[in-house]
Amino acid sequence: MAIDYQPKIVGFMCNWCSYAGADMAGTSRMTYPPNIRVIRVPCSARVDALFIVKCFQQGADGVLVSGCHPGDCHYSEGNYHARRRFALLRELLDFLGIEKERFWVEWVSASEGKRFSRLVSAFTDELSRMGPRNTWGNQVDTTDQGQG
Amino acid sequence: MIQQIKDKAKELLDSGAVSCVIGYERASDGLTARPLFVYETEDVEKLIFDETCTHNLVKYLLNIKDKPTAIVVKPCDARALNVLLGEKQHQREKVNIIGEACPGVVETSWNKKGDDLEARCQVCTQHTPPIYDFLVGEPIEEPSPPSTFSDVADFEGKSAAERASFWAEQFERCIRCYACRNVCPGCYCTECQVEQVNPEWVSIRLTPEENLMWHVMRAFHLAGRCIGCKECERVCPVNIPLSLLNRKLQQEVLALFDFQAGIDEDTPAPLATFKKDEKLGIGEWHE
Amino acid sequence: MTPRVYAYYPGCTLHSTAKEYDVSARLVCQSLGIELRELKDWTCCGASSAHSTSDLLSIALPARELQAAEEMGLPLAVACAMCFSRLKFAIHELNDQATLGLVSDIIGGELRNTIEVVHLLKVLEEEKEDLPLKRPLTGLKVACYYGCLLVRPRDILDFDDEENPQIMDHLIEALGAQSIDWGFKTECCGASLPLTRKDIVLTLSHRILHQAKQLGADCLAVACPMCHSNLDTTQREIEAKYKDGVGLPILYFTQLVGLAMGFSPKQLLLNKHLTDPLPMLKEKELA
Amino acid sequence: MARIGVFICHCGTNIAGTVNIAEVLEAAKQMPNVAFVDDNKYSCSEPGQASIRDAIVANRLDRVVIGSCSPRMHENTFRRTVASAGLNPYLLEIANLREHCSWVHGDGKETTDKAIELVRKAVNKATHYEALFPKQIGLTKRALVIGGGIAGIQAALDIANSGYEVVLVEREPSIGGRMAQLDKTFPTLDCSACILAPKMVDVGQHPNITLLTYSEVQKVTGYVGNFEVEILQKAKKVDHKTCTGCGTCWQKCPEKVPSEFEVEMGERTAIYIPFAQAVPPKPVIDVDNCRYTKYLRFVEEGKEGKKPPQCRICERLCPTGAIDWEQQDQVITERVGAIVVAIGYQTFDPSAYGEYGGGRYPDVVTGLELERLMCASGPTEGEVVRPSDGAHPKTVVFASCVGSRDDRMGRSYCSKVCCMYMAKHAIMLKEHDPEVQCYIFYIDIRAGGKDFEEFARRAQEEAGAIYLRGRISKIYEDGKKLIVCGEDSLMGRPVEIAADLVVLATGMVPSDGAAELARTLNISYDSNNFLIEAHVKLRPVETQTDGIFLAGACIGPRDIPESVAQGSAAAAKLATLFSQDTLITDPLTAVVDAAWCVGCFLCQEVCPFNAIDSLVTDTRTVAVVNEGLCKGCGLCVADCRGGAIKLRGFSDQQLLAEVSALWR
Repeated sequence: MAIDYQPKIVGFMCNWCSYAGADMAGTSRMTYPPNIRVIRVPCSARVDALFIVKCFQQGADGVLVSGCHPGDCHYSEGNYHARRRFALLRELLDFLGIEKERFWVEWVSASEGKRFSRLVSAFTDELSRMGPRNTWGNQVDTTDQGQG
Repeated sequence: MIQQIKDKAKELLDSGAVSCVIGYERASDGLTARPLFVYETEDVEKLIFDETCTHNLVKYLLNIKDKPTAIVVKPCDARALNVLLGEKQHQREKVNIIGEACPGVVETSWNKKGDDLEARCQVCTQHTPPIYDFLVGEPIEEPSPPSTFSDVADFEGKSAAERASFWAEQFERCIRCYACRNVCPGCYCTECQVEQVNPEWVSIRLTPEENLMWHVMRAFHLAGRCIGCKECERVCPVNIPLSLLNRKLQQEVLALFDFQAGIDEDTPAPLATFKKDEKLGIGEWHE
Repeated sequence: MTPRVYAYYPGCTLHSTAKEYDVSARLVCQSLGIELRELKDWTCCGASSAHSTSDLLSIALPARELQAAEEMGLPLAVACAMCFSRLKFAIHELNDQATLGLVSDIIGGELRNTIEVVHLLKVLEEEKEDLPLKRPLTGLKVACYYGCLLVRPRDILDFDDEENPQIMDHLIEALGAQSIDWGFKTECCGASLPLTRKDIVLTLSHRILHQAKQLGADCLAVACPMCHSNLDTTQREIEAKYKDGVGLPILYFTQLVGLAMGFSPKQLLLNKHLTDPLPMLKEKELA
Repeated sequence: MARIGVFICHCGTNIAGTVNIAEVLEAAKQMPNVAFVDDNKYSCSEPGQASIRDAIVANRLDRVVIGSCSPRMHENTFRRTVASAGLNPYLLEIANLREHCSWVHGDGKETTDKAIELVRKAVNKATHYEALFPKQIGLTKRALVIGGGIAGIQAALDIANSGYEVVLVEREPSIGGRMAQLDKTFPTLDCSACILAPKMVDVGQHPNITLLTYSEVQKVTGYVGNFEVEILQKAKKVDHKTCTGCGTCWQKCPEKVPSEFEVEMGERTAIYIPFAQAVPPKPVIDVDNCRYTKYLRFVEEGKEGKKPPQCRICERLCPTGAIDWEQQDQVITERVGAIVVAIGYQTFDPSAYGEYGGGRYPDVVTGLELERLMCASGPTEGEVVRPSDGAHPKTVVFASCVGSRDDRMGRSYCSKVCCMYMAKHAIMLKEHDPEVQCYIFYIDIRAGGKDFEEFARRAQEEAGAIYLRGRISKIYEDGKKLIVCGEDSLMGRPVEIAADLVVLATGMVPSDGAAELARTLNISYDSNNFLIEAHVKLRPVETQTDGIFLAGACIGPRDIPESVAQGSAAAAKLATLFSQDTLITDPLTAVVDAAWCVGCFLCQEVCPFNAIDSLVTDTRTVAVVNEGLCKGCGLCVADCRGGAIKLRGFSDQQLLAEVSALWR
């Protein structure tokens, strides 16, 4: 595989814990690879399973969903529901040829800037090691959803 | 046995308890079965039930929600009905369920009737409907459950790359006729997400990836709801092994949440509930 | 209804210093129609020494007994509290697959760790409703003394409350005797120290005997040979050392059951105790 | 076709240091729908905001994207900026170029590339933004306070004094709570009843306070500003309007039962007030024990055998004929705008401690029982005696951390007050009888509080209490004595003390029914059933549910001053809420498209806030969102198979737009 292969990562971060954790990583200047693009959502439970598939379909090599630690959900129960949803989706994706290692669901609290940066680094390393993901036949030409 | 159905249907129609009885009649090939809607008592005689009655009639019930209706169901169909009752799609009191104790149905196609039981019946562990108002035939002794997910296990034997290319090939063929959806008792949205343009989840481009998007959507929307009637696969004009996706999820739902769809109408669906202390292999990364 | 057949592990003491425990136990069980089949080729359970020298040894020794019981396919009944404790610990440790493998290699042959170990006290307590009493122990005040080994640690031995156990009390009450409520049921008697630190044994045993005497007990009921020897054999020294007349007969619960069921003191080897119970029993017209 | 303005902030060198702003601007120009791009040294500065404001007006921009610091930092600032230009504030999107990019990645091409992507992502999302308008909902300026202990009393008084009506619900026949049971309070040794009683009387007489004793909250519906509460008023069988509280009835009632207030160390009658200073000072009839109600039940159930006597003495003696046998339980419905939960605590039941006798020894008492024994109005009129034989104890041993800091009991937390009340007891016992010698087994002496350490010292130096560091291993009876065995871990040797009385310093546990009430209110509680505050440090008296506040020991172990402070704090929070005439709801909520809803009500099942109602249309029953309750988490949105629910500000379309903007 090419040395300069850079995995593409989408991150869905809940506004109250994980997005804040990412901010914390920033304020404490904890560097991590620039491969991740963070999409801000109110709660990990907001993330429809299909978003994940869409990301892969759009060419992502890995997707990271992150929310508050179990029990700390700002909406009290969201991450519990997310956990079930994504446990199933992970299996389904793997079944479709997207290895489990490409779809991480991890909890990061608002104070865990360090954890966030280490997590993203670890994920990026893992994906670099794995190389480009299996595609389902031809890559789609991605039209711009922006034309609303 | 058939007489039992006829008598019951007659009784229900005459008494005015129901306005329609949904059942099976002999198809015009004289060999297979097709759905029958009985409104008039004289049509009762057309009713049949045998190993050719493969269709899941529950789907039709969705079109006659308001009027009291009787329906002939096999155990698997009854499970679908349970799911729909749980999802408030029917009022129990408006549905009169004629349950069939069912030893299994055989492979059929136009003018053809196989000798072997359909694959789903070979692994079936429920031969008496979990719900009914009137049971036709004697309750059938349940056989000890065989390992029902060998097909899934076999497929998981393949490498990820093989799995991906397998589905790529399959979905290459998909023409998005949506027969799989239209036949599925679990699919009843007023406007299916796949056809929504705003947002456009799936483009109409017939690429394997877009098709896959659709099939994942279908499978996942049925997660914890699919009762494994395999109608989707039966009706697929290009023979995509669709139920494999459903069965994978069925297996996981059973393994992770110890849940089977349609066993009763009260147990909350696995994605509608949770356990605080379950781990599910999620959130286990440590530095 | 408790099982009527058990594999039986007497352990070393019941073949020597605690013969009366063994004899009375067998007598009582036999006449209740409970069959005790002694393990073939049994060895020491490791007692108080093995676990202080080698963890593995302390598991392997009792594992042999468990294996023997597995071969007989019977639950294993034990009379000695020490053996009971060691066996329970072994079972606990063997729940770890690695340990199980290791130990089976050491003792040779298959070991599945499927055996349930029960103490005779529990076996008889479950019979308490229908004991054929010929000579109810009316008027006899018994201090039930459980010792440590039977109850601690609770989560492994899973026998009875470690602070205020009740099983023996219930059994004794069922015999028509009165069990006194006291706080020393599970106090240490000095355990294996009589040879090395006699002073400690005297102190601890004295406290126990003193309390029992204070509360007007006529005798102590025990379920552990070691407790028995500590409490029975030290009484003269204690009385000398503390100028405190604590003399109390120390009887095995099996002997009391036997007595109530009408066996003679001779049959129950009541004469084997250093503190002779007969005068007290005669006075109570129980012998 | 949208006209989007993109503004990139240098944030001094914080962003510009590693991100090539010029390149980002160039790229932004090429992005779809972008009509204007500009940069600022500091966008959040007044001039920065002004230039954005002017640009919006000058270029007729209808969407704004700002590449700057985290939206968690300045989203509200920039929303105001946008609004000041006459644009709807929700037409703003922020690209997080600082925390998520310039600060965490080195100086290099990939950092600038990422910045560009983040901007494109924002632009794409903004394209799908629509104007949102906050809703105004009315609010009922009445408060409900649950629990009439000191915290609830304080809250009720403060709210009432700030001019709002309060409904105070207490499940016992009188307010006062635990504090009323205490003899003295540490560290000042004030008489507890003496400082509490006046407040109780104020509550009873306050024109703004409706006091509902002998009542429990049953059901709560609605949302902040508009709660509807069902309160079960248990039958008192006494008409409190006509009753004068003269006391004849409870003096003459022949039926004696153990008094809950006296921790069953004293008796009360079947018609009773729990204690002398009770508020209201009017009795209730305990129908489980009253002879006449027993008789009525007996007849009703048509039992065989001897009938209980038809006593009715209270009825005959009552000068105002206030006894009302017809009175039944009734449900009262109150509309309130906010709720204060102050349901307090109860003491740990030590019977689980077998080594302390598990409740078998009469002379092993709890701290609360000792309070009653020491109290002049208690069952012994303040004479400290042994429950077993009435003798005066000379040697008293205390066991600390009973049901606290003990994982065996599933209680790992510190109950906070025990160390101090043991010191108090030691001092008081010495005052009662100079011959008393106290021994206190402790793990640590936790005296963190004003004058607390001094007080604990006083117990040792003046009252001569002997502190032994270690746990008690066993207590047993030896004749009239209780032998206490323990370890003095500082001396490193076992100790035995022959005591006359042993006092177990039992810890604080949540009141019975705390979890049930929490579920009724839909607020969260921890594994110990203590209620959980919105933020343990910054929002200590609020909950995650708007309009519901907490105070006192129901949150966790608290002493009296803390509980009072929290009562006032909750009242202040509530008054702040009531100072508005209408409530502005965040428009970022879920909304159901009835046309697409199939009415499966999965959303209703999963919603943590009961925010989904059902709406019966001409043909179908569909889901509808109660925007007062919806917190905008989006759980239902993701679970809706039909895509019928949309989350404003985070719609499927908007998020998909973000995804599809990546890696172009």
